[in-house]
Amino acid sequence: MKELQELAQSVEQGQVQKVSGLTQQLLDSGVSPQTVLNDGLIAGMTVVGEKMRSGEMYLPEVLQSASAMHGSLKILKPHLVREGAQSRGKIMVGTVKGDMHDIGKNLVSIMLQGAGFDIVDLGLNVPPQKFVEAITAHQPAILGLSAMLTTTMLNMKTTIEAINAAGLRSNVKVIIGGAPVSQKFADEIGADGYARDAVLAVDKVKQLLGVTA
Amino acid sequence: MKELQELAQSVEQGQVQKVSGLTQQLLDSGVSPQTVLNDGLIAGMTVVGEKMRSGEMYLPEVLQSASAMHGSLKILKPHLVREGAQSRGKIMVGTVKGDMHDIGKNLVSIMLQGAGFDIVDLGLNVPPQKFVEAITAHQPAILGLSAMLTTTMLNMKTTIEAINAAGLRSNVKVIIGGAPVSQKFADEIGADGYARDAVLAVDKVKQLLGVTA
Amino acid sequence: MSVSFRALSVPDPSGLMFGRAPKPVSCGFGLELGKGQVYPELNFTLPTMVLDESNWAAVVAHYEEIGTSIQRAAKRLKLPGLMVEFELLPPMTEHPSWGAEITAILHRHLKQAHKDFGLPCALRVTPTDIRDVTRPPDLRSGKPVEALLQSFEQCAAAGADVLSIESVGAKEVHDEALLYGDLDGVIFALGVLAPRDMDFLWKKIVTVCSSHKVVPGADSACGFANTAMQLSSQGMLPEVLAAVVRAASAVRSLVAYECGALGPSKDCAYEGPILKAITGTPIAMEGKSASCAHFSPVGNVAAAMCDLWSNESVQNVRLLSGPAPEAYLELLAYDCRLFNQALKSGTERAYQDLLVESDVHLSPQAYILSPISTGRIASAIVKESSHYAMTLAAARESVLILREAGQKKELDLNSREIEWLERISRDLDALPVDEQQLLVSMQERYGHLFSAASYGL
Amino acid sequence: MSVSFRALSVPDPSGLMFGRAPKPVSCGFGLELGKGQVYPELNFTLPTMVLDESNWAAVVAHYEEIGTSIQRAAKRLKLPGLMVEFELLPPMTEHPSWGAEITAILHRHLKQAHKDFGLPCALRVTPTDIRDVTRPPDLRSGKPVEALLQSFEQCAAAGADVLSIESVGAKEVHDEALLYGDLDGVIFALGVLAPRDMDFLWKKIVTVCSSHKVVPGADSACGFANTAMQLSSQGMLPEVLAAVVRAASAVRSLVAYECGALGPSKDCAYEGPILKAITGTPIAMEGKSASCAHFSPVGNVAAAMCDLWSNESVQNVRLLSGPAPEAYLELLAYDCRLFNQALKSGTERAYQDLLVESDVHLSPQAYILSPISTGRIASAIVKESSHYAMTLAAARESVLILREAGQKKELDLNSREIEWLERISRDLDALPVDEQQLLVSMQERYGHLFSAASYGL
Ligand code: B12
Ligand code: B12
Ligand code: SF4
Ligand code: SF4
Ligand SMILES: [Zn+2]
Ligand SMILES: [Zn+2]
Ligand SMILES: [Zn+2]
Repeated sequence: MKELQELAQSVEQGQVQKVSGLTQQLLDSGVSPQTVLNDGLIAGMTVVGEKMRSGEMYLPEVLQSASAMHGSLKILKPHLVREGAQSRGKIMVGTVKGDMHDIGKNLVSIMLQGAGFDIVDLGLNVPPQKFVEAITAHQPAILGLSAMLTTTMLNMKTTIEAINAAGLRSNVKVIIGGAPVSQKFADEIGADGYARDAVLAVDKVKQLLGVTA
Repeated sequence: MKELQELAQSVEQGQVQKVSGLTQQLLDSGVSPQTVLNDGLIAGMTVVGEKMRSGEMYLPEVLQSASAMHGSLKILKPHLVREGAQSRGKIMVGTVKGDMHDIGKNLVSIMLQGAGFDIVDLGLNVPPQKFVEAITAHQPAILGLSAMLTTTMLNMKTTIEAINAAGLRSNVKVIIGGAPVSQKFADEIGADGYARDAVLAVDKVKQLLGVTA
Repeated sequence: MSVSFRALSVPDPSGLMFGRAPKPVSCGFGLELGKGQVYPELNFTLPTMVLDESNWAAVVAHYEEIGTSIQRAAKRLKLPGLMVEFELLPPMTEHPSWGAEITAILHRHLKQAHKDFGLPCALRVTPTDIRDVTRPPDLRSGKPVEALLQSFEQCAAAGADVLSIESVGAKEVHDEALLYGDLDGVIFALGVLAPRDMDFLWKKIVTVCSSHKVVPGADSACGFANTAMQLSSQGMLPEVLAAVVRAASAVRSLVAYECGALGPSKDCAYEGPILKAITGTPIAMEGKSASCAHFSPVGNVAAAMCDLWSNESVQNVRLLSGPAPEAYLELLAYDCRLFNQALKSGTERAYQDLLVESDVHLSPQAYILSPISTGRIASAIVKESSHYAMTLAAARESVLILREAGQKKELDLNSREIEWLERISRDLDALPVDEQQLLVSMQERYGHLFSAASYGL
Repeated sequence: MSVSFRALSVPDPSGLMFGRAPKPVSCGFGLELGKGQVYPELNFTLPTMVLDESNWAAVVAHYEEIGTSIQRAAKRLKLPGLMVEFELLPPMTEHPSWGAEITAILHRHLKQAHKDFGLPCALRVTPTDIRDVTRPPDLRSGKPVEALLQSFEQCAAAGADVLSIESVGAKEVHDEALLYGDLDGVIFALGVLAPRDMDFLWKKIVTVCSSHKVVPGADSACGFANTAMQLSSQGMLPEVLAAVVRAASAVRSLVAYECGALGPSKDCAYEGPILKAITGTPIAMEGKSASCAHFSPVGNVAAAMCDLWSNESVQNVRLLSGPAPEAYLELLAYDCRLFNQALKSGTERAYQDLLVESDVHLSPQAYILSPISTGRIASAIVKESSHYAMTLAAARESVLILREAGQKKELDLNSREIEWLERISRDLDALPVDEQQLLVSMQERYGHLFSAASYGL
């Protein structure tokens, strides 16, 4: 559909006004909110993700696209709720205890939101117990842990152990990231996945949740 | 005793003829072979070890001293055996499977001999089973394993496991060395000690056997 | 503001040379910086491990091993001089006695080397700025601030010869502004907020230094400009933005000197050459030598004016040759031999040209680090008198430099970079002359991120 | 002996320059060596891990990761060209298909980089000389010999662009002789035994190369001269001995060229400059860039005449910046920019002087690597016509060079080094003119270590 393509393109170009306008227009013309979301917004953000990976788009441009998407989501949300549309999944993220690096984690959040996931961000310097409590409260499908220091990366292990001890490990998949960690480390501490960067993080989340597009 | 000091000094200077001559002279004058060994030869080689550590003696000079010592030992041995003198201990050394580096291991042997220990050298590229058989045959107090490759150092672990499996682990202490290994690695694989170089290897062996001088 | 810099200490860029600084620094065991020689500054950190009380013996063992290998390598390499930097990890600052304990260990090793073979050497100690554990950070009061000041005190007492920090005031705003490519926010953070925090913090550091007869080194805009450099090297930000942020960040780092810092600057402060041009003090730099710690487009040019040459940081892991810190010390030592041979044989200008020319045409971030660019940016800064105006001037000058370079085809900028350069230029031009005016709009946009009280506002 | 070198290809030492070789080599995807540019040669190996069938997937994953990071870094660094060396580990040679599989992986990554952004590049593959698993080694027959030749075949078929080896014939004697500081044994190993094995082995390698249109690279005297260098850097051997061994070892390495090798020489073959002077072919060298693999006293001077600049080897471990091979590629890339900028701006002589002068006065091993020393040793070699006489001449010339350097105070030799130099000189002078005469006495002393049949004796 031409209008949906235009919407996707406007998301890609980060045109906040135009995206909101088109969203309203599409809803008014009877297109389902789910279709607007999938074939307009998420389609646009998928291209954004690819362009970021290939180096054709810089972060401020990506964030501009994300803003445009958010504007549209504000309009869509009530309709989606009304129709009982399902979220693609809830992801919780946080930087582990002792670690004050959050730029990487923030990027991961943004890209996941762009891909249509709901995000709960616990911030940085998050102790294991706080992760445990938040899992109970928010029931995320996936928990993403970030660490940038060789001396805090082991707190990822501690966090997973705390989740285990609380009997919650089977409720939530855990993925990890950050400069010093690796797939090997993920295997060692019993995480379910690792991703090198924010774009690959989206792929990994989709893979774990069995989302295909 | 002046002659013993002279013997020690001649060992240090690597004077093969003189050392043999002095040995004979001392024995003839009624000095016990044990005393000649300890206060002459080993005393001399201890200085050699220190000078090697401090960089005052080069290896060819050390080997020259070792030759001098060997000449003397040839004379002393029958006397020592006759008196039932005890060896300071038997040490077995070898480079692990897959590894063809033996210079380091050879140096360790030489310095240990200089310190008065008996050496059984299994050579290089030694499979775990061969170590096990040789332990049974020779009953060494200590086994020294050498490895220089990051891909063969794990054969030290395999070797220790084989010794364990053969029920011999409590009979022999295991020390390890070689460029890629470390105290940490020694701890990980359950070795009893590690030494950075040949001089420290002697210290480590003495420490493990409770030899004080 | 105690001292204010109204003229360049090195007015002619041709006077900007590695190994020479108009205001040399003496420190530690007879180490003289800026007096005609370049020395290695060795950095290191812990490998992957738990850093807490339960594991403290293992932590100590690492620093002992590092100390031993420094002694060994310094002798083998016949080093003419050495700076060692101990950068604390956060828990070592939270527990000031921990940092002091490691300081004492490293001090002991250097003392031994000086005694055994006369090595001129010194120890730089850099506590972690832990004041941002809460969001918005409370930069002027509370436990972290107290611990940080205690850490300076105790490390000074334990044997530090130079104290430094990489302070983070205003980073909470800058991070966000950077990601959005918002120049208003970037300049506000660097020119309005950060200098206020620098002034607060550095007066305290200089006081500690005076009472312990320790050299107040300097600060690094790492959390600002290196973050931008990293993001650009990952393709997330345009290189021209990272270059402009670098230039603009020099002003907040300069505030340390206004408060009494004497240098040497921090290795990761690539704004160092600008600081050298203005203050005349020796600088530490790092480039290809720091590829163990981060990749950069300024591997050679970064060396052009250095007085210390550093590897930034490497874990104490074992390489095939030996401990990684020892391997990096060897690398630094050979690089320093080249600087010093050039100085000795009078070919330093030719060698500097090689270092500069080999990089500057390949990257805007490298281009603005040349002696000429450095001189221009430094001049633009000293012409102004408020930190805000200085910051804006530095940013604008760097835009001009890059634009001219593009026009002269000295720099190959692709169309996206050119677009961004013009966008940055427009944004900078639109900024108000009056910083109060900016404050109002920024409080609206970023007010939730920072506490005005932290900046005495 | 097929070709014999009776005159120098570069007669005047001032013609010995990095980046330029009279007989350039083209290989792989358009990589041209010796034609006016120096390129990085990246080396890497596995971290601590089991290397066998059960763990093969993990082995492959490492080389895939390395290949990916090479592509990424080559692009980021705008490399003008790249050589990658894959040095097999012993089990990969014992199982020739294993080495071939990794060769194919690396070949694929280079092909991709060439396709995506036009990187001129090539892959050097170096099987392990596994012929010495038995003692005394059987160098001419048996399973290891067959596996080794198979390894060359299969790697050539799988995408190697250059084949090399670090062969070990005569090492079984040389190791022992070296430890005892026995010059008779050293010269016998290097001048009598080793050339015979080189001749045997390299004729076979050149045949494999011809049939696969692969460049026959060269051999390295690593097992001889680098062992001596390591031992001397640990304080176990005098430096002058290591220097003399280096000079003498050039002859056995030259035999590869007599058999048809075309270069580039091996990075760890510090005898490379002598080979370049004689044969005119491009050489690979390593110095400070290889401090990850071994420490050396020749960190800068080693670069003076190189055409490829290498890091020797680093485990694929993660540093703070990224994978260690990527960090080292960055380092090499910046060093190469300096060479190339110097060549471009016509200041290569001045830069070479810095590289040479900064090292040569501090170590005999560095001193004999200067262009002038190189020229003298190379001249001494080509004046003789038997390998034995050539080896002896090289050793004697290096003694003369060092003695003169000491007398001119260009080199600060301590008394122990001077004593050793004179001892070496006397021992060399006492060697017979006739190699048969030496053979008899050596068979007596070292006969138990080597098999005469392995050398066709
Ligand atoms: C910016 C930065 C800072 C800033 C942080 C700002 C902030 N708000 O985050 C400041 C200045 C505050 C800082 C402070 C410190 N830092 Co810092 N910092 C960096 C730097 C330069 C860049 C990090 C960054 O933002 N990169 C950009 C983002 C986009 O990349 P990223 O974080 O890797 O994230 C990507 C992926 O990793 C992945 N990812 C990240 N998280 C997650 C999570 C999941 C679930 C998944 C799937 C993926 C994923 O996706 C992201 C996007 O693609 C790095 C250098 C480096 N080489 O990484 C050092 C670095 C991490 N810091 C280092 C150090 C030492 C420190 C300090 C201790 C310095 C000191 N002594 O004061 C303090 C520690 C503070 C603390 N308690 O944590 C060292 C760590 C060394 C070590 N021992 O481990 C580094 C490596 C620098 C170095 N080379 O030495 N730092
Ligand atoms: C000489 C040498 C060789 C010689 C070996 C000659 C011989 N007979 O030993 C030759 C040329 C044959 C050789 C071959 C190879 N080598 Co090699 N070799 C070296 C070198 C340069 C020096 C080793 C040496 O003799 N050092 C001198 C001695 C005195 O020191 P040491 O061995 O460390 O021993 C001391 C201590 O470690 C300790 N110690 C040693 N053993 C023990 C045991 C005990 C019980 C104790 C307590 C202490 C102890 O005390 C010793 C005396 O102080 C090293 C470089 C390096 N940095 O070490 C590479 C090195 C070990 N080799 C290496 C490689 C890659 C190889 C080859 C695979 C090359 C190839 N592709 O063909 C082959 C492998 C052959 C095989 N299957 O093992 C790499 C290993 C890399 C890796 N992945 O692990 C190294 C590190 C070189 C490098 N920088 O890349 N090598
Ligand atoms: S330069 Fe590197 S270590 Fe220093 S603070 Fe910045 S990121 Fe951290
Ligand atoms: S240079 Fe290094 S890697 Fe090459 S064979 Fe010699 S020791 Fe081994
Ligand atoms: Zn920094
Ligand atoms: Zn630093
Ligand atoms: Zn090599």
